Formats: sequence, C-alpha cells, structure tokens
Amino acid sequence: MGEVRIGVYICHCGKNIGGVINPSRVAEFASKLPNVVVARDYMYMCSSPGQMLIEEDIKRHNLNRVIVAACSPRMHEPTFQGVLKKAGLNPWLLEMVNIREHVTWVHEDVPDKAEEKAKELVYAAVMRAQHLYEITIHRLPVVKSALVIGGGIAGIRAALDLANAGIKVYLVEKKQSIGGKMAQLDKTFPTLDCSKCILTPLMVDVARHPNITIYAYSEVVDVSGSAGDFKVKVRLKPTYVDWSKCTGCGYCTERCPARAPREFDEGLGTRKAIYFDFPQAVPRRPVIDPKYCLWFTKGICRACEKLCPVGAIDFNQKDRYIELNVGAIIVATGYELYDMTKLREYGYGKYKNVITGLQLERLSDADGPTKGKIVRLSDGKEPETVAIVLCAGSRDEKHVRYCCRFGCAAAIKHIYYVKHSVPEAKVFVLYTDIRAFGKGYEEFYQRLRGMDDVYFIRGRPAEIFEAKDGSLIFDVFDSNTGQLLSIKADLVVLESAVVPPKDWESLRRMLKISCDPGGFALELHPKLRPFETTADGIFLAGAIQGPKDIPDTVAHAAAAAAAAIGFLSKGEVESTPYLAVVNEDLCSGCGLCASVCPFDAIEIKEEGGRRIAKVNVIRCKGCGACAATCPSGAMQQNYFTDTQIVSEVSALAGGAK
Amino acid sequence: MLVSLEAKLINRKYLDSVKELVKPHTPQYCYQCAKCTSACTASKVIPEYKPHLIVALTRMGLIKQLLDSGIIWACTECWKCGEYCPQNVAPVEVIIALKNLAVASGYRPPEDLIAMARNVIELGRISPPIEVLSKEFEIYSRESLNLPPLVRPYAHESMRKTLKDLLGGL
Amino acid sequence: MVKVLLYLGCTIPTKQYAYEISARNVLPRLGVELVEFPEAGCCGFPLKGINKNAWIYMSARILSLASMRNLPILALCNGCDTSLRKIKTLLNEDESLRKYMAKLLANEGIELHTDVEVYHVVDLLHDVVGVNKIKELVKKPLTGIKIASYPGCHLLRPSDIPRPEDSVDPRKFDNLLSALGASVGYYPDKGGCCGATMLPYSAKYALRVVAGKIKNIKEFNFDAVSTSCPYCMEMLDAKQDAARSEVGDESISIPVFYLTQLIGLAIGLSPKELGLSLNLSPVEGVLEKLGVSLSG
Amino acid sequence: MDFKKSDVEKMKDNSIDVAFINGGIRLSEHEEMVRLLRRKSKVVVAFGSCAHLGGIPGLANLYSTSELITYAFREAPTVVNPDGVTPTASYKAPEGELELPRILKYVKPLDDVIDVDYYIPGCAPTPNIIKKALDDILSGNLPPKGTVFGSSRALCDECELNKTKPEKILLKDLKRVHQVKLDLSKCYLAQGVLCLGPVTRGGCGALCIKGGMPCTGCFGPLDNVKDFGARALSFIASIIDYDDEKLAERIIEEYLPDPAGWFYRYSLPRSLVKGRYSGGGK
Repeated sequence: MGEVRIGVYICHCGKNIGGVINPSRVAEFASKLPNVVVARDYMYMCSSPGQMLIEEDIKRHNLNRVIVAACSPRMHEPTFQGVLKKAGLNPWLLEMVNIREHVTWVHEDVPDKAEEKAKELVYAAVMRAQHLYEITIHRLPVVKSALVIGGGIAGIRAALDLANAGIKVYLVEKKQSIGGKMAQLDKTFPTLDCSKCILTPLMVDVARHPNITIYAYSEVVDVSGSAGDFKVKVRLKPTYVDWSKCTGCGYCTERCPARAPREFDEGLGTRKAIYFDFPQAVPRRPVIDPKYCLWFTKGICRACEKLCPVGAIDFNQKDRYIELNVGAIIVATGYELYDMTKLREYGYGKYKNVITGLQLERLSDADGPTKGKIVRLSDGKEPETVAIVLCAGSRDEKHVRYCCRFGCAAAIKHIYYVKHSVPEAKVFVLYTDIRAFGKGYEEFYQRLRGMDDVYFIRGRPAEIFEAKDGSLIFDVFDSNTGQLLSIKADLVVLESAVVPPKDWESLRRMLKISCDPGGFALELHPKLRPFETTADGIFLAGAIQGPKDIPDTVAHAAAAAAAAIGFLSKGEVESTPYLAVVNEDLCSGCGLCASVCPFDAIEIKEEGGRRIAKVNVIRCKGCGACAATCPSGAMQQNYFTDTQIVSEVSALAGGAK
Repeated sequence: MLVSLEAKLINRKYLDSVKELVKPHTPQYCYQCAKCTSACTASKVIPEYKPHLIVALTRMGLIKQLLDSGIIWACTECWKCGEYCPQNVAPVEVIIALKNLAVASGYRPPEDLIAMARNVIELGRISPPIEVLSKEFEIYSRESLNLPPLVRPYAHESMRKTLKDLLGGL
Repeated sequence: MVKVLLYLGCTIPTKQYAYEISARNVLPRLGVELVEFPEAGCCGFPLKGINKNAWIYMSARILSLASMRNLPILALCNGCDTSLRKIKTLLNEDESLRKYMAKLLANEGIELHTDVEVYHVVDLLHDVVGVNKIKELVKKPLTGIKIASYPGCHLLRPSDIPRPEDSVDPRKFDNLLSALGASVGYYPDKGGCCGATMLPYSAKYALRVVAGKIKNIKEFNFDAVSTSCPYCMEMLDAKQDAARSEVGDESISIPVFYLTQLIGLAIGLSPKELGLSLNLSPVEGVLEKLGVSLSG
Repeated sequence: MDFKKSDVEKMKDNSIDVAFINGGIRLSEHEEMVRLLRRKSKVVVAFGSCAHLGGIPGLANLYSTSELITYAFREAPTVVNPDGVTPTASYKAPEGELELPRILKYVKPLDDVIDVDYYIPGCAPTPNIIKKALDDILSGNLPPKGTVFGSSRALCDECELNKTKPEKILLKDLKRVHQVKLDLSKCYLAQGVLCLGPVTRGGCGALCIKGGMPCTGCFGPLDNVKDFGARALSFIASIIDYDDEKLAERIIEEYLPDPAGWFYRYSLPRSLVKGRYSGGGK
C-alpha cells in the first residue's frame, strides 16, 4: 500500500477526557510520531461534525491509517469503521485507543500521569498502525432450510414459525411421537386448560404442513459444515413397522400380547410391545420395542404381522441414515427431571407412595394409569393427606444449584389436581419460597391458597420415613408457625429439579456450543441474545437454554425461529474479520493448529507433496487459539498479527520517546 | 422482645471468625429453609433449639445474644443438619465454631464438659477407669475383669502442655 | 488373618467394659489379630466444642502414632472412628493446618503422618473379614430373634468423608446380623441419634431422645437392639431405666447388645467371655431363647 | 597470551574474507577476540548453536556467577578440592602477577557482542548445511544479511513421520523417550513424546528422528518466532488436553521437571527473558 500515512484524532468526550487531560497536547505529541500526517483533537469525535472531520482529512491528506483515541472500541469502533468505509478505506485500517475507560476515568486524581499514559498509548497505537493491512470479508450463500432438533412444544412452535415463513423444516424427534413433556401434562397453569387440547392441534398442523418433514424415532448423529451450510446425519431407528405402508389403524397395538412399562406414564402404567406413545400421537405410526416383543425375546408370536391389514410389519428393519443440508439449526431438546433417587433422604424409588410431580400429572390424566384418579400407589386407595414438597433437589449445592422455575406454579396446580380428584383430602404444601412470578400466577396462587384444607408450610422435610401402613411420616419445621410439625401423609409429591436431557452432552459437542455450569446450552448473551449461541446459525428454543415453563418456552421458541428466519433470509454469511490466516510458505503442516481449533475450522491438506494448514473462512471465529499455538509463526490472526502486537508492546515497554 | 439492630450490636468480628472457622462451609449462603431444624435431634426434644435460627442470628452478627443464651451447648452433634443442608451451610459446623468462640470469649461450657477436658489433659482420657455395677449389684473393675491396666499416653508431659495451651484456662 | 491396632478410646476402657471384653474375645476368633495400642489416648472428639484445634491435634496424634507402628487402626467407638477419618481428610486437604499440627506434634517428638488405614468394627467385619466367613463360624444361629441394628450417627455421618456405613441406607450392620441368623428390618429412626452428646447440657432432654428411639423400635416389633458404639450403648442400655421414668412409659424396655456380643453368642462363646452380665437392659429373655444363662 | 592474536591484530581491517565463529560469549577474552575478528573480516558467520543462540552453556544464565563457581569447583560430585580453591581474576605467582580472563555475568550469543552476517545453526551443524553455506559464500551468491542457513519451515515439513500424524493431537500424558517403547514409524509427538520438531527450524533432514530421538530444538526458532522456549511451551500447553488445572499441573510436575532445560536447551540467552535469574538458585 506504499507509504504509511496516519491521521490521529483525540476526542475530548466532553469533560470525560478533556476535563482530566489536555487533548490538544496529546495531539501535538502525536503529530511528531513516525508517519503521522495529521493529528487533531475535537470535542465529540463521534458526532457527525467529528466524523466529517476525519472523512475530509482522509481525502485531503490521502490518509491510509486512522487512529481514534476516545472511548472503548466496544462503544464506537463500528462508528469510526463506518467513517473509513465512507471515505473509501478498508475499515480495518482503523485503530482505536481507549483513553477514557483506561485513562481519564481511572486516573482522574493524577491528571499529569494520566496525560503521560494517554500519550504512551497513542504512541503504541501509531507503532501498531504501521503494520495494519486491509482485511477482506468472505461471503458464502446460505441454504434456505432449517433443522429443528426436538419435537416438544418448543420445537413445534419453532418449526411452525419457520415453515410459515416459507422455510423448509426438518423436525427430528427421538421418541415415537412429537409432543414432548407438554403432552404428558394433564392441565397447564395458570389457566388450567387441558394440556393436550391446546397442544394436539399444533401437532396436527406440524404433520400437515407442506414445509415440514418430521423424522420421529430418530436422532442426530453427526453435524458438519458451517453456518448457512450444515450437513446433518440423522439416524432413523428401526421401528420394525414400514411407516410408508402403515395407516395407523392401531389394530396391532390392540392385539399385541406383550406388556411393557409405559414411558409416557413415567413408568406407572403399561403399554404393549408395539405401541404409540399416546392416543393422539403424531405421526400416528407405531413402533415395536424389541426389549419386550415376544418375537425378539422368545422367537414366538408375530401376531401383529399376521393381523396387519396392509402388511407393514417388518422385523428385519435396520438402522437407516439420511443426510440433511440445512442453513440453520434450532436446538429444542428440552429438559429432564432430576433423578429423584439421588435425593435419597426422601426415599423416592424406595417408598411406593413418594412420586414426582410428573407422575402426579399422569395419575391425574384421563389417559393415565388410573384413568385420572389420584390414588396411593401402594394400595390404590384414595389419599386422605397429600404432601407436596417443593424445591426437591433444586437450589441445592449437593444436587442442582438453580431454581427449576416452574415447580412453584406446578405445585399450586397439583393442589388443584388433588382437591379435584379427592375433594376432602388435606394438602400440605412444603415450600421454601413461592415464586409465582408469571403473568396470572400470583392470582392463581391466591385462588388455590384460599381453598379449604390446603396448608402452606414454610419449611422443608429433611428425612421421609415409611410408616407400617405404607404412609409416609416426616418432621418439618414450619417457620410460619415457628413449630416443628410431625406429618403423616398418604402420598408425597416431589416437585423435582430440572436438568438437561441425558444424551444432550454428545449432541452439544457435535454442535460445538458451550454450556453453563448446569449443563444447559449457553446463550450468546444472557439478557440481550438469549436464543442465539456462539455458533453462527445455531439457535436455542425452550428449556435446553435453561428451565422454562410453557409460556416462556413458546416465547423463546418463537424468538429463536424469528432469529433463524432473519439469518436465513439475509441470504449469505460473512466471515469474521479476525480470521486466522496461514502463511503457506512457512507452514510445516505440523497440524497443531488443527488440534487446538475449537471450531474444527482448520484442515491439514496435502498440496504439492507438502502438508499445509487450510482455514475454513466461515467456520473460523477468530478466537486466536491456532495463532497462539503455531510453533513456527506461520499462522497469524488478522488484526492481531505477531508483528502488530509486538510492535505495540515494544512501544509500550520502551515508553513514549 | 424488640431487638434493636443498632450497628454496635452487629458484631462483624465474631461473624468473620465464625466464617473462618467453618470453612469450607458457608453460613452466609443460608436461605432459611429450616431443613436443618426439620432434621435436628435436639429440636425434637428442646423446642427452643433451632439450628436455622442459630445460623440466622449468626448471619445477622447477633452472636453475643446467641452466646448469652447458652443454647448452642444443646447440640448433639449428630450431623444430620450438615448432611441435609442444601446450601452447604452445615449448621453443626457453625455451632462448633460458635462453641469455640464462646470459650475463647470467656463463656463457660457445661461443667461436665470441663471435667472431661481436664481429664483429657491430666490422664489422656475423659475419665479414669471407674467401677461399674451389674444388674445384680456386683461391682466390676478393669482388674476384676482381667483387663490390662491403662497407661498414660505417649509423651504425656508435652501433650499436657500443648493441650493446656490450646484449651486455655479451663 | 488381618492385623490391626486395637484403639479403645475413652469410654470403652473406663466404663463400657463389656465392649472391650467381647471385642477382645470375639475378633481374634474371626481372624482379626489385635495388637495393643496402649500409648494412644483420647481422639479429642469431646474437645471440639471447646477448641477445634485441640480435637484435630489429638486425632492427628493417634494417626501419627499408628503410622509409626505401620498398622491399620481399628476403632471400636463411633466417635473415635469419625474423628480419625475426619481429621485425616482435613489434614490431607489443608496444607496450612497440616503444617501447624506437624509443628505441635514435633514438640513431643512425633512426626505427623496421616497415611494410615482406619477401620471401625462394622466395616472391618463386613468388608475385610467378610459376611461369609462369619456365617461359616456360626454355631448357635440367632434364629427367630428380630434385631434392630442401630449403627449410631457417627457411623453414618458426615458422609463427605469416608464412612463405614452408607449415610441414608445403612446395610452392613444388618448384613452382619443376618449372617448370625437373626432377622432384621426397617424402622424409621435407624439413622437417628442417641442423644449422648446432649448429656452435659441436659440429662432430661437426652433421656427423652432415648425414650423416643426405643419406642420407635418397639413399634416395629423388634425383640432387641444392637449397637456398635459405646455412647449409644450407654444411652440405650444403661440409661434405659432413667428414660422410662423420665417419660413415664412402662413400655420403654428392650434388650440391648453390642454387635460383638451377638457375634460371640452366635459363635458359641460364654456370657462371661462377652461381659453380658454388665448389660443393664433386660437381656435375659433373648439369652433364654438361645439356651444361654447368665449365671452359666 | 595467544601468539596468533598478535598475528591477526597485524592484519589489515577487512582483510579476512569469512570468519566462522563458534561458541557463545562466556569470558571477557571471548568478547575481545570476536571484536577483533569482526574488525578484520568482511563476513562473519555464527557457527553452531552456541554462537547462534547461546547454546547449552547458556543454561548457566539461570545461576549467578558465584553459584556457578561454587558448584563447579567445590560441590560437583566429581570435584576433589579440600582447600576450596576457586579461580580468581588475578593471581600472584613467584613469576609475577598473572591475570585470567574475567567470567562474564551471562553467556551471550555472538550477535549480542558483534554484528553477525549469517548463522549456521545446529548442535552440531549438519554437513549439508555447512556445505550449502560454503557453496553460497564461495559462489558469491549471498543471501540477505541475517539469514539463518537451513529451511524456512519447521522440521515437521521435512520429517517423514509428519504424514502419520493424526488429525488432532491432544495429549493426556507426556512421556520422555526412555519411558516408552517408541514406534519409529509414527509421529513421536502423537505418541506423547515431547518432540520439538514443530517449533524448530528444519534443514537438518530430521536426522535425530531417524535415529529414534525426538527433536530437541538445536536449529532454533523460525524467522517469525522471537522466543523459542516460549513458543515451545505455548504449543505444548495448547495440546495438553485437560480442563482441570490441577491435572495439567500434574503433567508438568511429573514429566517436565526441568522446563527450562527442555524448552531453552539451546536458546536461553536468545530468549526474551535471557534467563536473568537472580534468586538463590536450586
């Protein structure tokens, strides 16, 4: 680019900078530094006259480097890059010096020294600017389709929104049917709508939508490629039923003689070996569970095969794999309940009458194991007293640190279930805090706490024991009354803590997204970008980002879909300016860069008999790990090359001379 | 009773020394779920004994009031509160720290405990061997039961000195 | 044959002679060689309320003395067992504490070492000797007697350090009793506390703890209780009468045995060899069932 | 003392065509001699690791002069010195006062003292590199000043085992060469053996590797790398595959008891810190 011509601009930022140091003295100092053609100070550099000043200087003095000493680059780097662009310069020929946060705000009490520091920083920037170069942004077209992983309410909502925007959607669900946890619920709080009544129409919409393809009983096994152009491998697990022939008549499931515990009932009820998850299943296509099927276990029966009117049963089915090409991925894998057997002092799994909130949902559901009657599991009798324990495993350093966010409202709903099924039952609610924060929740709480024979006890049982008659006894200190109460309950309901799904970790690694300490997917920004991830083109919907109730999940999913639509309709993806760049002549192909790259952006390729590192410009996120690792200095990072950094650092070490 | 929360009543020094003594347990994290009191052996027989309240008073720095009451000595050290506490506060550790603090600040522990401590210093055990009565009122002793005689612990003299230093002027 | 240091602590050699006698007679017959450890004093457990460092110091002493002998410690008392394992953990985790204790011990010519195995009777018998070996030695099975195992707090908690028993679902004690032919079972207060540590504060309340426990055990139809801690024994056995009068409930009455005494009976030792005449609770009924008489 | 010195002094300045100088600068005498040679020579070539980077003797920079003398003359296991005599700068002998060259505070590479035109790396330099240098100089086909003869790429580029390297190298363990049965047909680094090939200038033809020894870095860093040891340490740190700091520390304690010796074996005086150690020594 020939001769280096630098313009330096010192901002007063009103009194923020100008009130502490003298910016014109700093400009005066800068004007004498190597290759500085012009140096000025101005009251507000970011104002339009300030910007204009720079723009005119670039043209008049033929500048090819610009240094702005003002506030943090987080604040105005894009502003000044815009100025360069407008003046016809590559935006990465800009260098910012933060003399506000780093100088005047922190050294207000020693203005002389502050000014000295400002000068030194400007000097270092001038030395660094000598080595700046133009950076090219690479662009790649995006594939206008999306993958939604998980068919719960989050996945359903996201898929519908994407599909309605004209985007082709593939919805992958690991179970036989979409619907997720919401399908297992009897009612939803705070309105007490029948959960399936509001969910199943959406499920049908998904099934009918021309832009949506459902892959049920399937799982994502590999993800490669990059934002805008992902290649996704999906395993279609053998269902032993040819779904293209099957009409969903259900004749097979009625006649199957083998019984198995019903997952959908949280282990409480039974199903057949050939089954639908639930009557309203979508797709309505059964699967055979080889763990219980008599043909697979004993080599007998094959009743379903004999009875199927369309000959859809196929005992020879094997895993099948398909490959999808999508531009964006929405992760909606939801949550799981924390394993309550780990909360050993409450005896879940040991005492029959200790159940989880989700099991209570199944008891209360007309499609559940008791046809909607709430009973003691030990003897099927109606409970006289029910204790509902909140925060079971949540907010607990030994189990799950965080709040489950819906246990309180669910517990309030569960009071209703019990009172609805057994009106004369006494209900004890054992809570630490009631967090009824959602819209309409406090009103809901008020309504239920006004009911007869509902007792709110502010305390937490420590140990639950089984009495001789199978009921449960425990002591609990109630800080409302200040008394230690001894309680006997026929049924104890644990509002369990919430964790990410068990198999989530391997998927997370495939997607290369980070997780929070609880294991949930980490969002790009906890407040401002809660449905995006650090990986471009991958979005989060629902509880996989953190526990959520249904209203929040739906809102989150719709937001994720909107973000994905925005991303896909832009039509192309851009590389980061801070790309890793290989000097191929120096590269020895040792491959260490590829070993440390967290984004799989580097490949070692054979070229002319040599091995050379190649950077995928879209996958590279500019983290710099490779550049720091490269033992020969062949790998450099744009805007942060060794030469740039070393000249800046040596300038600082040597002082402003 | 109205407790005046004047600044001078809140004793930060006490609180800090408790925090130091109970590390890595964390009384400051207590959110008063009272699971400790639900579990507590002593609470079931002594209604005024409430571990969660002891932690709450400690957290408020109202430690002098707590020590004045003498209630901390009722703890059976059964460790249930420590076992079940969801915030790793381990009230039992807080209570042990408070007991230590009480002794160091001149409060007198129960007499039996003092006697035990003195015996440990002088004999190496909490008591000398005693004669016991059977149901039939026969008297038995170590000798009559042919049990080997007890000896003083190893390096008893220097152990005495160290223990006296640690236990202060009991 | 496993060789261990017999660490008696305070209460056993000064008061609870039955435990010492039965342990000395039973354990060698199960293949446990007991080596005298007379130079070991108190583990410091009773001192921790006065000064935690005095507790740590006393246990650090025992660990170091045992390490000099290069043998594992067998603690008979639950308190000793907890102390030694807790202090071992503390010293291994906290470098500055370790330095401080090493300095104190250096004064008396002891080099601080914590690399010593600590056993309690229950885990030694269950994990090292083994249930099967005990089963083989049984001559007079305790058939038809339903015994409540009562491990005691400090066999179970705190569970963040290695413990002889599982803190929530203790099974080893029951496994040992089953090996003797006794029937065992669940009762809610199995993991509960005997209240002994409350004694210096208030005998009255401590006795109520005992009464509650015996009541709970009787509710679940047990014939007897067995423990492995001298404090629990002191409370349940020696203070049983006092507890009965404290709550004024005549039903508070149950035979109480040391685990070692029951093993002794099952392998055919005489009541004298087990110190059974020192038990103050009504043990005669159970003995009669087994065809053993105290006088004989 | 050295009679040849006066001969050289008598020569005209710039009358020597090429001076090959080997060894680092340890004594005041060395400084004197190389300055003299510089004056008399048209071209100065630093020959071998010591002149190029300071070399193995440069590791002495981790200790103070008095520590070195005490160890070398009194404490080393092979020393017998009952009177505890140590060298002094001057000594009164019956023949008169004798002077010895002064030991410098630090070992320096040649270009710390004089201007150097070219470098022949290696400990020892390999024949092919020496031949290439001589050919270039004799033919007058001189490379740019400051050139280090050898490859401009790291050793891996010419190492035959490079193609056996797996896609990713992430190590849970480091091994020293005597602790494993080395598979001579597979990249040593991928076997967990600390090979410094990736960070070392090539040109030697990977002779050590062929002989079953991992590269120890005698050819020094590449042109773009300022500090050999720092780079080496940084790449090793990057491929040690632990999230847990404590486990990573364990690797360093167990397998890298002497990091300075591993990473700065030949180049401590050329490093950014130059080993200016002023503590008590170990």
